[in-house]
Amino acid sequence: MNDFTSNGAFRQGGLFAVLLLFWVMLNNALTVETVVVGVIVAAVITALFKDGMSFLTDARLNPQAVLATFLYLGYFLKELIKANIALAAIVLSPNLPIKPGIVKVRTELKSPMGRLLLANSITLTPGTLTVEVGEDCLYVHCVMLESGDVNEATQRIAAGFEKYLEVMYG
Amino acid sequence: MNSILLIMSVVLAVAMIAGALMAVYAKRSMAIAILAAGAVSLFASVMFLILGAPDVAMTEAAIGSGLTTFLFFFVLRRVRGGEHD
Amino acid sequence: MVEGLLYLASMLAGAAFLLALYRFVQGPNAVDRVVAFDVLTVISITAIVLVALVENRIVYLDVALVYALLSFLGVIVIARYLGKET
Amino acid sequence: METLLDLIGAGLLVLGTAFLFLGGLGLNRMPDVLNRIQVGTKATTLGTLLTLAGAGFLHPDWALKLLLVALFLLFTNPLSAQVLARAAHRSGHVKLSEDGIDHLAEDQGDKL
Repeated sequence: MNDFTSNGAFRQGGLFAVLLLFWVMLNNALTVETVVVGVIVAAVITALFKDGMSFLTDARLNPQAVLATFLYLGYFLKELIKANIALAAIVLSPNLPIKPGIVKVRTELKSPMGRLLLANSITLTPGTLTVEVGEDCLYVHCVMLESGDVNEATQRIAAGFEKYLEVMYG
Repeated sequence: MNSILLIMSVVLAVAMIAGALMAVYAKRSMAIAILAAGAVSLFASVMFLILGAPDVAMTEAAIGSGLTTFLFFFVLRRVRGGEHD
Repeated sequence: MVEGLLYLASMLAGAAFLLALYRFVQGPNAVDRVVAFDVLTVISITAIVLVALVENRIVYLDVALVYALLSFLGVIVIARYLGKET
Repeated sequence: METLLDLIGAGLLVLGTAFLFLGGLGLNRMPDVLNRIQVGTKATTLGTLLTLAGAGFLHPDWALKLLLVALFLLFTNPLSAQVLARAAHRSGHVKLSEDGIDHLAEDQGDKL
């Protein structure tokens, strides 16, 4: 699978598709002239940049990965809304129940894009914020931190996202 | 509908005056003064938008906030000295 | 009804803007001010969307896009500068 | 039917700006830098996303461009929060409470 996604034609095709999609969204119209101009400009840019886009070339392209992407998006939006309700409760309560601390979270993700997405997701989920990215771990700031146990924190913070990102990027 | 734009422009005017005062009176750190100057031009671009000039707003955001802030920070990193934070 | 709700939304956004502005002026150290600046720019994007709704012109959304890009780059530059210090 | 969509859109607008207001309030109530970054980035991300969704309900023909702005915000907002948090920690502005746990400072102490 990786042989296929890392060859040049796939990379350039991905870049071309992303550029064309961006152009159409920027114009907010799907007319003939928009698409023609977009195809020409996107082809020129694709010819100039041979390497393509990294976040497409790292991704796997099998049915499980596509399914995992959608499940990941749903889970992410659910967590984002949960995070905001929790934060609203903290902000509105009169005596501010917080106990901040920075905890280490281990991750097995290898590809840079997968780790970027994991760090971004942790930043937007309940009471956690990625501070620094190490070699095999992330340092996460928590609003409410009861114990400094690394394994327990890994289970609680990262496991939900890692399950999907594992399938998407490996 | 016009009262919405009026409220927004009043809030923006307050923000612009506060940002400009901060840019002038930030004695401790040069970075804060540059940041405040960038903030003033960002608010100014929203103000231009309210006044009905999207092209001017885009130019203001690009030149006033983007280019000037980058240039100032580039120069600040080169110069160093005369600053105590 | 819709107009009233739009009015309420712009009032709330203005209040949020003023609160963030207070933190921007007051902030004890530089990082606090940069955080407040980030929040101010995101609220400004919301304000641009509200202006576009009131004036009923889609061109205004381009400004929101440029704004988001530039404020992001500005915050990155400032944060790198502050991180290099000390 | 048209008015129902408009009402949903306006409701989402009010909800989104209410989250923005909470973000501004939290920015003033939280005691230290990292907590402020947390409140700032989360509340403003969801608030702006809800506002953009509300605008999409009010004007369905703007949907593509609004989606572009939303995608852009969703990618850039947590990134700038992360860079800011790292800068705050490196420049020594972070002071946790007495019994606070800080693995990052411990690990950096080992390296030095």
